Amino acid sequence: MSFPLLTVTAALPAVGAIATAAVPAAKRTVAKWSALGFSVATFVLAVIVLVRFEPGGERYQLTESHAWIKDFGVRYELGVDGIGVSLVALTALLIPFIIAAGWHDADPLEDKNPNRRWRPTQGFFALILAVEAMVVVSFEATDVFLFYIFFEAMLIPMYFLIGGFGDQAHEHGDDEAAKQRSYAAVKFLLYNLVGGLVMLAAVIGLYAASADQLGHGTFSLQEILQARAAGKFDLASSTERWLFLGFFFAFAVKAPLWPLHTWLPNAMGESTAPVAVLITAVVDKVGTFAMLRYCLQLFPEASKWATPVILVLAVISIIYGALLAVGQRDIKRLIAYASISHFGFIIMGIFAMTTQGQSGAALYMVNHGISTAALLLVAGFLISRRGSRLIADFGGVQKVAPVLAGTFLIGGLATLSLPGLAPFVSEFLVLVGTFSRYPALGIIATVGIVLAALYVLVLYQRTMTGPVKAGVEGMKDLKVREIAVVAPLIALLLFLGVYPKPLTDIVNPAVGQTLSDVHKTDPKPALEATK
Amino acid sequence: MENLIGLLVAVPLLGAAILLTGGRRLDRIGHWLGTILAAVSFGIGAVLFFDMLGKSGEDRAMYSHLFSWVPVGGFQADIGFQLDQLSMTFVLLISGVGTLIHIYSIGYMEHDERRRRFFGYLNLFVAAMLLLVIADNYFLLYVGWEGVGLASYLLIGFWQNKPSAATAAKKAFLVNRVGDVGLSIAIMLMFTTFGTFSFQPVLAHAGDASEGKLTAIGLMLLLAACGKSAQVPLQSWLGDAMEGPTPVSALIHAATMVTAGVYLITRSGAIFNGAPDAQVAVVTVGAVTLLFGAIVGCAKDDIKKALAGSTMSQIGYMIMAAGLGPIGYVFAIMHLVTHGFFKAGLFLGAGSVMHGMNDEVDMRKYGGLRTYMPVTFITFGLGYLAIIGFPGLSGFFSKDKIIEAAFAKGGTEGWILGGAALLGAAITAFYMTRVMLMTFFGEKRWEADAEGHEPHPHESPKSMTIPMIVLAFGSVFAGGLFSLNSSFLKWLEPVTGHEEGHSPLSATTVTAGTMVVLVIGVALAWLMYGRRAVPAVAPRGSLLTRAARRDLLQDDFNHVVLVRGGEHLTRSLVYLDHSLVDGAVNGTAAGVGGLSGRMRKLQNGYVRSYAVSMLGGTAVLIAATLLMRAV
Amino acid sequence: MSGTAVHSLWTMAAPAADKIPAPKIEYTQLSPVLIVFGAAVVGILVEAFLPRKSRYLGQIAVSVIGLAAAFAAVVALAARGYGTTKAHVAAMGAVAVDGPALFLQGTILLVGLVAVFTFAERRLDPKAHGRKVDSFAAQGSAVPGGDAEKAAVKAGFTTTEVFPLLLFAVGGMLIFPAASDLLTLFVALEVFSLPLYLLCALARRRRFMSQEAAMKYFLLGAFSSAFLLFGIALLYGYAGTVSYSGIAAVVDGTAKMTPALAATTGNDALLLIGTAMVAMGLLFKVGAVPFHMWTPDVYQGAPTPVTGFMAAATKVAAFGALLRLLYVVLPGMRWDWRPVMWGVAILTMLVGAIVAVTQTDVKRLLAYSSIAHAGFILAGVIATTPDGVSSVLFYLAAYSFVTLGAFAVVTLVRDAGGEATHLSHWAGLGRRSPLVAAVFAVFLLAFAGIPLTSGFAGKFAVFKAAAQGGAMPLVIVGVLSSAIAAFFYIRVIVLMFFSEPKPDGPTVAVPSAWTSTAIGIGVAVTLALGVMPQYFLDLADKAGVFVR
Amino acid sequence: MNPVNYLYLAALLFTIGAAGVLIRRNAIIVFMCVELMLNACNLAFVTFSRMHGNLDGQIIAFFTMVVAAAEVVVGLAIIVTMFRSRHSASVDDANLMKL
Repeated sequence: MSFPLLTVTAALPAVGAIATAAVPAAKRTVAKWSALGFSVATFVLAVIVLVRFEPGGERYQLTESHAWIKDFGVRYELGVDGIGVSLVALTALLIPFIIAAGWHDADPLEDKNPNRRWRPTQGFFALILAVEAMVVVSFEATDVFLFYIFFEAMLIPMYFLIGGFGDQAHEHGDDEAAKQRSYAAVKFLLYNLVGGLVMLAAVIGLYAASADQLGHGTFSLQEILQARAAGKFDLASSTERWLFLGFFFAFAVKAPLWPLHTWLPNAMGESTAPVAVLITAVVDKVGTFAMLRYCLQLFPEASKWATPVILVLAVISIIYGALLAVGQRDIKRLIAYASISHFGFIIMGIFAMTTQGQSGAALYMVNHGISTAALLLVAGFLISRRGSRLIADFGGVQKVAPVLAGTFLIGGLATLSLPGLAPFVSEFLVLVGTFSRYPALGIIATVGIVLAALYVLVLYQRTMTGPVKAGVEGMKDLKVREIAVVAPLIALLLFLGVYPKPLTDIVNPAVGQTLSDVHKTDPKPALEATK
Repeated sequence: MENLIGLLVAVPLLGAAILLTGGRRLDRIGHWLGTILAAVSFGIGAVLFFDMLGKSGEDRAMYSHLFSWVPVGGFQADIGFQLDQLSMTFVLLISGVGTLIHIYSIGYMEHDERRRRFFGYLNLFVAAMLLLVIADNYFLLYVGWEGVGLASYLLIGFWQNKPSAATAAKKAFLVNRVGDVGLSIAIMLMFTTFGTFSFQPVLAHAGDASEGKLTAIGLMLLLAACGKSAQVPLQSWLGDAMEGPTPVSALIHAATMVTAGVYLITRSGAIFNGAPDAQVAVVTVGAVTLLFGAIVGCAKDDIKKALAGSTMSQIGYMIMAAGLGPIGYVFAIMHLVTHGFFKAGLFLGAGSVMHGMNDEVDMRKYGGLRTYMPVTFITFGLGYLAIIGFPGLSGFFSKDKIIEAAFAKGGTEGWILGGAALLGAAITAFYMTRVMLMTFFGEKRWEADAEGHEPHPHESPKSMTIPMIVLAFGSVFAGGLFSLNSSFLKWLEPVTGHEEGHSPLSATTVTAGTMVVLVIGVALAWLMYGRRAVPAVAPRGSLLTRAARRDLLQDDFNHVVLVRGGEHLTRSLVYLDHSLVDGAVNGTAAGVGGLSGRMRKLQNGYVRSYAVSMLGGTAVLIAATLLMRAV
Repeated sequence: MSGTAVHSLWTMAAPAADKIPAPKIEYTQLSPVLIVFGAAVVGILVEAFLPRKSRYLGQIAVSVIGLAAAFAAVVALAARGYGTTKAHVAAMGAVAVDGPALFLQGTILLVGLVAVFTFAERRLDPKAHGRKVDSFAAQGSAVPGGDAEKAAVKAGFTTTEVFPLLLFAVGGMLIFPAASDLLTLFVALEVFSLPLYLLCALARRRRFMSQEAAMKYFLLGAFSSAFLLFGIALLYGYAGTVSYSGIAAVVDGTAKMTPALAATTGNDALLLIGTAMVAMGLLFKVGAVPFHMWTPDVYQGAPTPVTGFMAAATKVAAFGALLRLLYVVLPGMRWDWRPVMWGVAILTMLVGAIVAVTQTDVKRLLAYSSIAHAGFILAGVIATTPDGVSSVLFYLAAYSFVTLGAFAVVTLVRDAGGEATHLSHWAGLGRRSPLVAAVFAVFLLAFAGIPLTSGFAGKFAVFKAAAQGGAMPLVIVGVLSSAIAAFFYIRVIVLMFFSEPKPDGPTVAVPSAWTSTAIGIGVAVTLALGVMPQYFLDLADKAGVFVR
Repeated sequence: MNPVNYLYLAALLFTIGAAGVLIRRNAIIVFMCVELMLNACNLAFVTFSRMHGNLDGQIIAFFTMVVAAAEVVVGLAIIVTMFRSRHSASVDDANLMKL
């Protein structure tokens, strides 16, 4: 048996979570360094995974397979394809930054909580690592049930992160902030739990269907795919559609897709910036990733059947999210709505069912993760300095903190997909991929590009430019730790904008296989002028 | 040689990177570094140019393929360059004028504490603009296209503390984005039509595609050009863009960036040639804009805004020429280059005036400056003569050719276009004379400002006047040089192609007509602003004047329809998101809660009522069981 | 003269009747039950003969040893194959010794054992007159607040009778799911119910509520057992026998026909009404809607350790009996009872979940939650497949430990008036006592069926069985009500972790090793069954076959 | 006499008992009504025993009596304790716990 690299990659942050949680209450700094250390070590492992992964090789690589719950037909099966490995790497990459950015976010207010057993710092970092472990497993799992378990379980640490460690800043004081925070946490959990429970029904249905057709219930993706290839697994179209809807609903809540999106602005608005990054850049990616992996691969016919509706919803998400972003008064909520718009792009790319669309969507997941992380983390630094999230409380920041303003602008430009930065490549691929099959939708979606410029630049203008507002005068520029958090992300955005080929090489074969699963080929150009 | 092409972009880009990340320690040398790197880029351009001259006309194009950029299925985007005569023209213009303006800025921005950053942005702009013109495919061109937009955004809003500057920057970027959407859709259309978006295959096979497709692509390219080149209906940003430092206005918003639309249309000539409907659209946009800009230029008291209107108008000429097809491409580019010289010179002159006048921009507060700043006066004057088309100067040659070509379009269309071009020439003469008179002639009209600082007009330092002088040379001689032996035509023809039109009027007639309208325009201006004293406060003016001062109400339209409408839309959506989308879910939750509250009441604590429910339940159970059997 | 001779002077021998054969009782196979009853009797003797001081420890020793020994006996029986190959009906057809019976007996014994730990807790209540006291009234018969009670408290009386009562209840519960004829079923029901009625009345604090709970439980329980009994009578009338196999044979039409039988079986109403009434008796015990109304009141009023025991063990026993009834006696008429049970299951899931949403008392909340869970289990019961049986067995095992643990935690949160069960008192518990709050959160998450807890594995198992049994709509309703249920579990978590603690809020008492062990076992089982359920699923699978 | 009539009587008694539980307030009487229901069951058992010609029903009747007796012991204990603490045997007075 070969070395269980994937398991170790997922287990290390879990171990880290336990170790961090176990640090005594007084040794907060130890807890922080422990968390950072574990996350960096995880990143190293993820890089090893990335290196060991051979683009163009087997569909699922570095596989591991063990019996787990025989009765439920559940196996402990891991394996990564190009998209999975990219997202594992993204997750492992972002967590150290999230931890470093949140270095002081969970320092307890001594006077407020004299209880010595209360250990928020340890809890905060342990929870982040726990989320990382669960997300990594979700990206690695090739067993539907295994995936589902971690898909659901990650809600719990996320829930505590949102509800337990929100921004203290609120216009109506701490009590109101606490109330809003717990509302946001509950909303997050309920939305996702309901989605997950609907999916549970479909998971059970899948078991029943596979038991019916194969003689034994199974959740193994590979086994199902092989059985289908051999003609042994063929769902009735109504069954397939119901199951598809069950799965898709959960992923659409997580992603989130309009009109299931309203939890995201609350969750991101009330949580601290690093946690907001964790939500939108990491956890939500599980939703879109799962659409690509599970919806399309398990239910190809139903996916095609649902495509028109999903595409329309995606386009609505794009424009609706962008319009609402324009109308926000709160920096983080604005970014949240922008994310909704971006998730619309990702979903549109997935369901356009073209090479460009899906590769673009896969790239988009990675790029959006990095760009939103950059923007949100800087926004977090900004917010923590002023103690307010309201756009109206800022103005003229670039005068007093030019580096902060500059990094914020770059994050914003990445968000509006400026060419030369990574998100541009993916956004254009998604658009062109959609356009080549559904020209009208592709054109409508371009409105989102204009609106993206609007919300980003309005945000920048109102916060950073103009005369220096009261309350902003003494603002300090970014500290070394903060620059160290943001600079690598920006560098990565630039690098992937100019040279995304390493990523496309990894992603393309996986996309090709998915498309052949759904029996779709790219539309041919009207005339072949290339050669 | 080909390997040098990439350096054109790389050198200024490096400069931008160093200057923007280098921090304060580069403050003292930053401006020199930026200028040198721009000059290096120009040097490389020059080397390549002479190399190119050594080859025959058809073989002059050079290609350089760096690496595969975005390879996804049929979508193969590469980082590759194509340097042919058209690109070369732009390279020299951009890096040349760019270098001059770098030099000028050293003096102009001397007292600005953020000068290093300014040079960083300038370098960034030069890099992006060069990338735009040497890209070998539309997708890479798009990068340069948005890159110059970004640089423009940063530079317009350079004085970010001024809310008006920040707003103007944002507006410029947004309006440009609308145009950019056109470019991206055009690229997508090319991809679905040709399977590629590289210049060579697309342009070579343009003839094979259906006219409908070509028209669509052409219209989308036109949309892009409208945004970047401030053509109606996307022209509104250019006037506001004058909030930026004047060198920026000279480089970006006069000489180079705003002409990118002309480049795009000329570059895509093969597409437009196959799409007559799109060409009609192009010439219409061009003709409308050349009049629109000219009218706006007449009404502005802000010297830079008057020049901005003029820029718009002049680019209208170029766009119109480009829309004429092979009869116009070369002249569009020729006018573009000469315009680059004289308009840059005019802006630098305006900047020089402002520099001496405590940054006052209102021409009504100038007057009689010719004695205070003679160099500025002379260089500005030469630029003025060039733009109005004074015989022998640059503008004369290039503009005249365009008017001729417009008539040569033939038919009613030709008459309309030619007429518009002539009318435009008259208005140009009028408003430029107005600027000249109000600024340099008449009595001094400046006063102390509210804080009692009276401006002390003075000539600008050498670093500023030398670029102005150089540009003045260009304004004077470029046109003649290009027309000599039709050298410019021969230079560009292998790339753009050329046809002689069939003008209903002879060249002499056109030239004579042009002279007539020129004289009328100048005379009218002299009557209004030379003979009479210019009031320090603008008179109310006619309806048209007032409309022209407000950019012919286009901004008001935008404000009411787009801004207000958009605000209402977003506000109502925010409300709906909360009340409807969120409300539906919260409502369900509240519904469950209400149901729960009501069902809870059944649990009333009386054991007998519990017994009743048990008995009733049993009865139902029995009945249901019996019923099941009966069914 | 011998005695016989004298005797024969005034008597004469009757004609020799047929010899009544001595009943054949398989004592070893019934040993779990016998051990427990034996221990209970010993407990009574302890109560009678040991001095007051040593009773407490004596009772604990007897209970723990008795229950452990019984559990060992169950394990031994299972190891010897009585759960699978050697399964049969013992004691002249009265008691089944088979997989489900042994599995459930094992579960009940473990639950009982853990419950003994919580009964034994004496550190939570403040000392009264220098003596440690437990959760039970000093003297059950004394008037609350009266002089007699004060005197009893002062004298240090404790109601150590609770231990034998618990043992008797456990004994009855052991027989209940194994009962193989209706009479045994009825007797077992009463045997475990009567001690529970008494236990309910014995709370140390809030005695009015405790007595009220006992009264309600008793009256309604007696009422329902009357229905059960009448149902038994009707079934007896239909089949002429009360043995499960006998009735099943009649229902299936395989029994030997007698004229009397022909007369009664002609009347299906007897069978159907009888079935409905017996089912009602069992549904009352599991707390299914509309027979659930006793649950919240009794759970709230009873002493919390008793509530925990009752909620866990009663449910196990009652579902065991229900399973046996439906799978052994009535499979022949499943087309009649399945739709009806569908209705009950749907109603139970929804009502339990919905009404719980607005509860303000943690014990009542858990009561309604138990109702919703009864609905989920019913979904598995309805599957009528081997998977259905094993999934229900697994669910019951998983659920009972979560419940025990949760109620054990409830005993820890106290203020001056005893346990602080009002939810508003739980605000900020996570700040004051992160560990207790975290443990309770684990139990709540298990109730909510979050993956990696036993609740999820159990829920998945029953829903899977239901789906395979063709009850997909039930699964969907189940999923919906899980979503509603999740809402109120989360509400409690929010309250504990995200609300500011009240300044005069309750304190978390530090328990002795007894309760700690009980809670620890609860957490361990919850997580073990969540992460590594396969062993237990195997066990439930193997145990999933009834004997008839 | 047709044994079925006894069954009717049993059903009638059972119904009277059930109605009594629902109608009467005094806990003792409620309890007596439950006992009446149990007796109705006994009657049914004996009748069926007779109809089927086996003794099972009669034996069950004895068991029922024993169980009912045990129930009385426990039930009266509870009711009497209740009465002592509240000075009321009305079941309606006991509704501290509701909703």
